[in-house]
Amino acid sequence: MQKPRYVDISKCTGCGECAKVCPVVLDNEYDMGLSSKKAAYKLYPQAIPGAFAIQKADKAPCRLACPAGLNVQGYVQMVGQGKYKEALEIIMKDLPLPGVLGRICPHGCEDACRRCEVDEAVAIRNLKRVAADQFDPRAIKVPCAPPRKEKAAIIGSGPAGLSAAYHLARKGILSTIFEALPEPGGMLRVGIPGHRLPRNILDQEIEVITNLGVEIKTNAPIGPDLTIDALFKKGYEAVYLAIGAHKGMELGIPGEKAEGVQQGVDFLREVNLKGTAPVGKKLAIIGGGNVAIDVARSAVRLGAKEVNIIYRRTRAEMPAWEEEIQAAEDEGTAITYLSAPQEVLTQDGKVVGLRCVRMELGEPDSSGRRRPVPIPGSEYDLEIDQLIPSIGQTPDLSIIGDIEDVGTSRWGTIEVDPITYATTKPGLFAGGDVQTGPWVAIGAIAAGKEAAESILRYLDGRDMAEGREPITNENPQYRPIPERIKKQARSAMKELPIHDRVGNFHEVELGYDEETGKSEANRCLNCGYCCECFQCVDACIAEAVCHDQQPVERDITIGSVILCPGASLFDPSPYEGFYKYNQHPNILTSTEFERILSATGPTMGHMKRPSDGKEPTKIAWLQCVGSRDTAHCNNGYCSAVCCMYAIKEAVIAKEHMKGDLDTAIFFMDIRTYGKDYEKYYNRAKDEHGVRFIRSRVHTIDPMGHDLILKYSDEMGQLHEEMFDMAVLSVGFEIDQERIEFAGRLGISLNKYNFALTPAFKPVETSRPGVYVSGIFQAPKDIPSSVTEASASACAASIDLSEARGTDIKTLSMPEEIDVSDQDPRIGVFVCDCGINIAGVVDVPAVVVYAKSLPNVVYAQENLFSCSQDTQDRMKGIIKENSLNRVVVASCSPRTHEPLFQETMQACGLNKYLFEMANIRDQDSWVHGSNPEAATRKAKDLVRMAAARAALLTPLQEKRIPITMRALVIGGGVAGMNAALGLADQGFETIIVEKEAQLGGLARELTTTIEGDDIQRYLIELMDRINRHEKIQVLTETLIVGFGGFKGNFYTELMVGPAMYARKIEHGVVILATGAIEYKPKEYLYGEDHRIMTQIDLGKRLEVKGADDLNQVVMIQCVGSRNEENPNCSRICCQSAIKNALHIKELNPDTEVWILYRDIRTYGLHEDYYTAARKNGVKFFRFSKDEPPRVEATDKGLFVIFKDHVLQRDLRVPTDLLALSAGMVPTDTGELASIIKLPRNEQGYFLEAHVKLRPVDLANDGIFLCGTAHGPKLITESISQAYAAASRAATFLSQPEIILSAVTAKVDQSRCAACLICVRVCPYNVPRINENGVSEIDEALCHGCGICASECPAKAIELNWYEDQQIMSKLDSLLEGVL
Amino acid sequence: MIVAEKKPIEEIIEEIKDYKKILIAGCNECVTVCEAGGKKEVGVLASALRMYFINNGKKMEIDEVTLERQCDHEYLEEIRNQIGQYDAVVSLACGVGVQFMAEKYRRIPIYPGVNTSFMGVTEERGVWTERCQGCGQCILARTASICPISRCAKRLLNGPCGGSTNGKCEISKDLDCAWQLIIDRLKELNRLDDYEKLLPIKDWSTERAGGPRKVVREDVRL
Amino acid sequence: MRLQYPEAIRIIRVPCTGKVDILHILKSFEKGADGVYIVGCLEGDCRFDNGNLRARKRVQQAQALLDKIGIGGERVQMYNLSSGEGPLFAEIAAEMTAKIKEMGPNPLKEALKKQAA
Amino acid sequence: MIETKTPSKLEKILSSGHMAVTSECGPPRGSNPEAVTKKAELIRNHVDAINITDNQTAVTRLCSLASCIHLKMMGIEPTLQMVTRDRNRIALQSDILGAASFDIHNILCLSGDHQSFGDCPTGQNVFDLDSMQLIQTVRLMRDEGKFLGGDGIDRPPQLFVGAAANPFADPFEIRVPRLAKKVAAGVEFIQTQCIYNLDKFELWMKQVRDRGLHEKVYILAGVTPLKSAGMAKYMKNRVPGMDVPDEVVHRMSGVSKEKQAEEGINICVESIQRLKEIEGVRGFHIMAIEWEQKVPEIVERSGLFPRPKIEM
Repeated sequence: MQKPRYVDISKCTGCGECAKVCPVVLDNEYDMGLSSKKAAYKLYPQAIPGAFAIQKADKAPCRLACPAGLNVQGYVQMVGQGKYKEALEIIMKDLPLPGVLGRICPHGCEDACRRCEVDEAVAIRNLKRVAADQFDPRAIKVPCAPPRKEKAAIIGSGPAGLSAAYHLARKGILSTIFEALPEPGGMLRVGIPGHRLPRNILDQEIEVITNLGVEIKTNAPIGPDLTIDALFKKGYEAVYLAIGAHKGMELGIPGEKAEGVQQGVDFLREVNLKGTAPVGKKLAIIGGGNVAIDVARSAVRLGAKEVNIIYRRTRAEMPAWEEEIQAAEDEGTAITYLSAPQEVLTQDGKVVGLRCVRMELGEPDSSGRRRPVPIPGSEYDLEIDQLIPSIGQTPDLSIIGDIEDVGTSRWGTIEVDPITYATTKPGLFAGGDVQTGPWVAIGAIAAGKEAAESILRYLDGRDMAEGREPITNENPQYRPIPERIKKQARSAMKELPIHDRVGNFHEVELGYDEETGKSEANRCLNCGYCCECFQCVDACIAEAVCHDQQPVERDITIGSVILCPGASLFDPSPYEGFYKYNQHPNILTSTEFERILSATGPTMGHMKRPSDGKEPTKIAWLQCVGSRDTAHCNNGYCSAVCCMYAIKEAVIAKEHMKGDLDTAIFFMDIRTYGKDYEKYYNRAKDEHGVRFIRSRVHTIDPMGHDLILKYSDEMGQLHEEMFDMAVLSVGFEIDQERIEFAGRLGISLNKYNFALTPAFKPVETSRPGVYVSGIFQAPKDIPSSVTEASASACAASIDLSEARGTDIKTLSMPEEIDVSDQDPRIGVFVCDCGINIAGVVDVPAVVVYAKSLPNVVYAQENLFSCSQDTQDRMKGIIKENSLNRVVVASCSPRTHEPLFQETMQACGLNKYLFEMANIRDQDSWVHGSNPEAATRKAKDLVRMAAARAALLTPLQEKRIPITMRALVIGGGVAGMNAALGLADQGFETIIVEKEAQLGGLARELTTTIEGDDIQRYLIELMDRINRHEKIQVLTETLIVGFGGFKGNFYTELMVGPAMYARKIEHGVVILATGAIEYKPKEYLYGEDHRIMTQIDLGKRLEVKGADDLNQVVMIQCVGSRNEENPNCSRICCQSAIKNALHIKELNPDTEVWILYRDIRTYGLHEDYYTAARKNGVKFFRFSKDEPPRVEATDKGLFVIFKDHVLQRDLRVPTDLLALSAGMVPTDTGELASIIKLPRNEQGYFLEAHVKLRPVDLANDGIFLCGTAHGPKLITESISQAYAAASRAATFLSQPEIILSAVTAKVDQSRCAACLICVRVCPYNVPRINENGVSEIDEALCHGCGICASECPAKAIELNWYEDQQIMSKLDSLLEGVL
Repeated sequence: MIVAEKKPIEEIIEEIKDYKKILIAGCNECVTVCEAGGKKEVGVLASALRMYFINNGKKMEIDEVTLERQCDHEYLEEIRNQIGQYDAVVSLACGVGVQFMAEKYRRIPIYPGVNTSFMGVTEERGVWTERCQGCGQCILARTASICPISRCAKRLLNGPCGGSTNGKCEISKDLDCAWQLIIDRLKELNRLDDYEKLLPIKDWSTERAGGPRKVVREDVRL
Repeated sequence: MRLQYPEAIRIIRVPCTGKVDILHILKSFEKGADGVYIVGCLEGDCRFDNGNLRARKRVQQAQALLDKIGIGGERVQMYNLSSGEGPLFAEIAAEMTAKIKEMGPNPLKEALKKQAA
Repeated sequence: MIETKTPSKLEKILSSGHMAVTSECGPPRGSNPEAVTKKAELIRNHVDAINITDNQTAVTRLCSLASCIHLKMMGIEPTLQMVTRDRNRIALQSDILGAASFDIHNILCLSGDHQSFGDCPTGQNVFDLDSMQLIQTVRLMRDEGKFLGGDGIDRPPQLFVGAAANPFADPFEIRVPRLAKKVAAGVEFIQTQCIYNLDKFELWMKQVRDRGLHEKVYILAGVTPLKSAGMAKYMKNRVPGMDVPDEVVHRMSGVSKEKQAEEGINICVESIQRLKEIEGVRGFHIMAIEWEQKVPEIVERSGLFPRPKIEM
């Protein structure tokens, strides 16, 4: 299922106009919510070119709650932006009466508003009114289809009738409305008094409809003189019946016909049509709805002295709106609850009183409200002179007479099809109160709109119901309510003072001013993310926005799957009591802090703490948040990356603050186990002064903006320290979504829900053909993740190797035209980039200018140069005008140069005859506020580009075939796996091993910590190697010579004991020279047989068991983390624990003590550390400055060390002392000098980039794996071997390599053989040849140009950046300046 | 090779300021290698001089040329046709080139653009050091192939003097004591005993003391 | 990010600042540029290992020479930043522009004007 | 070495087995001879000969030869210091003859400090000969009565030939071979660099004795009283070829400023006393730089007074 992004990326130019106009401000996930973005946003901020996307969820609840389906979120956002016209355009897609509904709508939307979960609903209705107040709806251009000839008649000009007429008009069907009363508007006019809905508003908005050509005939009641049938006969092809419900319901009590009794609706109609009506002195109103209130408030205005509403239930059940009730009370109306009239008391036929009975609430009735029950004997009389029952209305169907074929309900309403609103009589439709009984205006509007659709279809003879079934969504997905949102009360509306209300019907509610409107609108939570205001659609010149994209289900045929869904970060929120993450803004997660450090982050790299923007002076890091923590969250594993990133963050933060920052990292063990990580840790400590505090913080106490951290040190001493900020070093977690994902794919997970993989097949899941890489498999750092990614690609490629080379398309290019003896004919294309450039730069002026430049024979403006159609047009122009140089003035060559060059090649032009002027990124975008200057600059840039273009010459890229053979140096586990990874893909591979047998260090090993048998694995592996037809193994072989370049290497070998000389040609090299166990110089190793390394111990346990051992002591970090070898050897902690567990398994009574500095069981290995402690292995920490001492005497072997908790020396006799000796690389000094390979100080080979290219060397075509790269576990070596194979295969699978033509060339006649090029070249490419002059091999040249700019004889030029080409730009830029 | 150093530009300016049209002539030999007078330096000097004279309100035309060598007739001949148009030439060749050009083009003043320093080596990029003073009687056979004449501040033939400290010369901590080097090398060659052989009083007549020197090879002479 | 920066700047593209020759710098001034600055990768992060360090040396050479001939060495500068540092780029542009404004136009302009007059 | 080759009083004292004591005076930067004569007057009874430095530290001064002549005229035995820095072989030979003409009988052959230290750092140096070759030259002129050019000399000079040795300069391994080389060149007495590091000096002397050089040349141990802790530090850190151990500096700084001069004298006296015990040390060269008035006290306190009377 592919989710829509609502932007067509093939059209999107990444200009960002959509985001600019998008009103929806959301948290920016890229900045971990520390900054904001829009609903239209750049999906991958760092991608180039970056296309946009629109973030959407389900339609907002307010919209769903609106009977007419108004896009509430849309217009609220528009009001928030002050875009009232746009707001009205959105509203009036559904509703022609924004100002009316903006006053009287009962706003069901607000009940649905999720802002209630924070504080109060957004005042949606009021915001609608703001739009109509600020912009005259009559000025909105309503888009209408061309008028059709058919006509419709509408009976009734209430909201249903008006809505139907409006929507019909939009569809091109003009209608006539027949209105019985003298004025149009129906209940809006006669049911609602002017203080709630001023007449002029209603009039104006009816004009919106009549402006579309709708005719309203007033005083034209339906009846005997004008029957429905007659309308049909008159030529109206459809009739819409919308006469409302204007007949008041009777109380059904004695005396109701007396003088002084008037139905509420009748009273209101009289007031509304005549402006007044007679009122008594003491007035009783029966009912609890809005009509009762309207009557009461009208009566007060007309001078009634006492107005009393009598309602049979309590206020809580009253259907009238609370604000109306409140207003009525404020204006002097009294309300009597739990009372019902029983009889109208009359005298002389006139009302004089009312007998009421007290009520109480009984059982709930069908509406769910508790039924009022009279209290016997509680009757009482009330003195009144006027009674206005207002308990409800019904349609008065009598007026239309009996219509054939039309059914009615028992409530006296017309029956219609619930979807189409068609009656059983063809052509007759009905809606509004006449169909529903008295209901809300917006319901009638909705009904009218639906009827209009039906009528259109009816006229077209189409199925009226098709596709109109309402879709219900049981479980809508909305934007989650932000956790740190601030409460903000709903804005109150100004009202007319009470004393000003008497004797008039002036509007009471005075609306919001603009500011209030905006601030209220901004309370909207944007539940649906995108509000579908469609501003982006208008803004996008490329027409890339596409809101109606739907999710697409796709089937893709595949041969294997690689899973790299990653993991989620631990969320500290559930442990708020301790971490206080949500309640204090200066407690951040490490990822949030990363963003604060980032130049592209929310603060643009300026260090500021969130609460007050202060530059922090003290920051604390809390390690192991959500990792190694079974107390809070059951994440028993180590997240493997947090120590390193915390140190990095602390160092960078200090650098940002230029030293004015104190940083403290609170940790349990520092786990800087990666290659050269320990050095970084040491530098952080010693050079940067990052403080490392071995302690777990037990309390974080916020104090204003600051935080007090309470902790106890190793000796149990309590400390308190104040910090400006605290960073939670959060670990990884597999969330529910990923667990379900794994479930769908049918792969097994481990107890922490990481993907389960076998030790010797580190990227294979439980399901064949499905591979995994990255932290979905286990927590790991970037180098390991990237390595695994390549490894899984290798595994998948093996499955797919048969299909290699199929399903590819080749692009054929015409033969290149020779332009060498042509004068330059330059074509200049100046891009608008929509409005990105043209919005600032006067592009036509630039085009005219370009035409005036020397050698320019053609110039034109492109709307979007990069669009396919423009490219096609450009090809035509290039050919027609015989252009031989092309300049495109548009955006960055980094993103678009290859595209335009391809276009040139398609025209037979050499791609180096191309030049770009970046008038967007370097001009219009950065000088937007100064169009004149930007235009001037654009001209300069175009002139400079044209000047250079004229001097460009064709350059040929060299194509070199590749020798499809790999050389693997080293036949250990890594070398063998690398060979298999390549050979299984079909590449011939040669393994060179200096020893007589394959296997390397693994020959010495017994099992992995997981318990897998290494020797058995090794036998199987060697067997596969030996039987593989693509693999050749050369043992006892030395490398004595090496030469060539990527894809075409040769290696000279001395093979076998006879030293037979051989030369092998190969395309790639994989280095797998391995490492060996360090032979300790420390702790009397080699002087006493009871002292051994962990490897020795492993073997000893296999052979002799542990029955004879009472006590074993192990010392960690032997030969690691010291001056000589500052790095951590990564594997020793788990080796020690593996052997310790083995001892405990063999003999539970043996005491095992491990003396350590930091236990570094990273990732899932933490479980073994936990298990060791549970099984009684004892761990004692020692510090680097006070290492343990060993005494070997006749009386036994003793280890003396200082216990950190007791603070005193312990002297322990032991049967065995196991030294956790680190790893040292195999001696590769000679190899490195033969092949010219870079190594670090310890002799491990150096990868090209620690994180991004972990198995590549800087030397092209040479790859690295296994312990030759750094100490690692066998599982990690296998992964890396596969990764190296994958990288090598990527290289070998190309038929040839294309070398860039941007290389340096020597004018040998000028060369003084000074050797400067030889010395300055970072790649040692230039050499002085046999003729005594410099020669630069273009196959090896990287094209930096350093040699060219240092040559004292000016004998070297860099192709495409020749001095005259560069100087031409300067010349033309500065032409005429002097 | 001959090592030279660029002259301070103000010195060159002072010499040529009264002319209207000058030629800057580089040499593609030693001075190119020691980065003082190759084509690039010609460009740098020409550009800087043009700016200087404009800035000081003076019209000055400056052209550039770089010859293969300025110590050979044939190469110097290459500019015969154009040289007449210039008021003066600034030669960025060593003192040899400057003189030879002056000998050839007698009516045009030739000014040196570099300070010719010594015969030496490129110790590393950007560092050149003296190795020979052309004394005409090589004694390297007696001094472990390290020349005390060019490398000892006092040219002591039986050094070192008492100022040798930690292997450095008394006149500068950056300067190796030649005699320390000689002794070290003798030690390496296992010939330290040679140190006690007194070097005789030198015949300086083959050095500058004997006046301008000349080498004539009749056997190869045309 | 589209941060605004002064418009007085024209960018000339090179593959590496290591390609910028001192002659390019000098000729810019000779032709009338008021200032030149070279923007390279962070030191230690050169894609070509040390191109930016070479460039810095040339800038220093040019500065010394320009000082001597009265153009003003401060008119040439070298800056280092990473591609992720847009705001810094804008800051540098502003800083450089301010510096040049303070120094005034290339003195050759005034000198030539005087000569012509 | 009972026989002497020259009329030099110094040679005579040495050859008769006495501990010799010499000192030195720097000529003035002007033409007033009193600067030399007054100093010489102060110490004439306490020393056997007085060296006159030759444009010491390459600073231009009244010439050594003229100063020696002033002493000679006062009846004091001078030692003519001669550096090869400033004169070529013609001038050197000529000055030697000049000295001989005034019956000056001691010469100290030196190469001289480099001119870059002095008042004419831009000047040319000569170094036509080095110190060894000067030794050879003087011996040639004296013993064979010949100029370097081979011609005969009428009344050859009668000069007792000395040179300097620095037991502390680098490289240490050639310190003794270098002395051997000077001996081979014909040197007859040695005045050493000031000695503060007695241990190292003893080691040197041992090696000198091992090679029997002490029997071929008279070694006068050089001493210089320290005036202050500042001077000690300066000598330690700034003067090439000077070895001032930390203990000496500490000892100087360990006393109050007023007492430092006295402490310097004490150290000097103690040193002489210790040096006297070293086999092969045949005398002392006391270089009391601009502090000549202290020489008598040092000589007396060291038990070197009175000086032996020698029949001339």
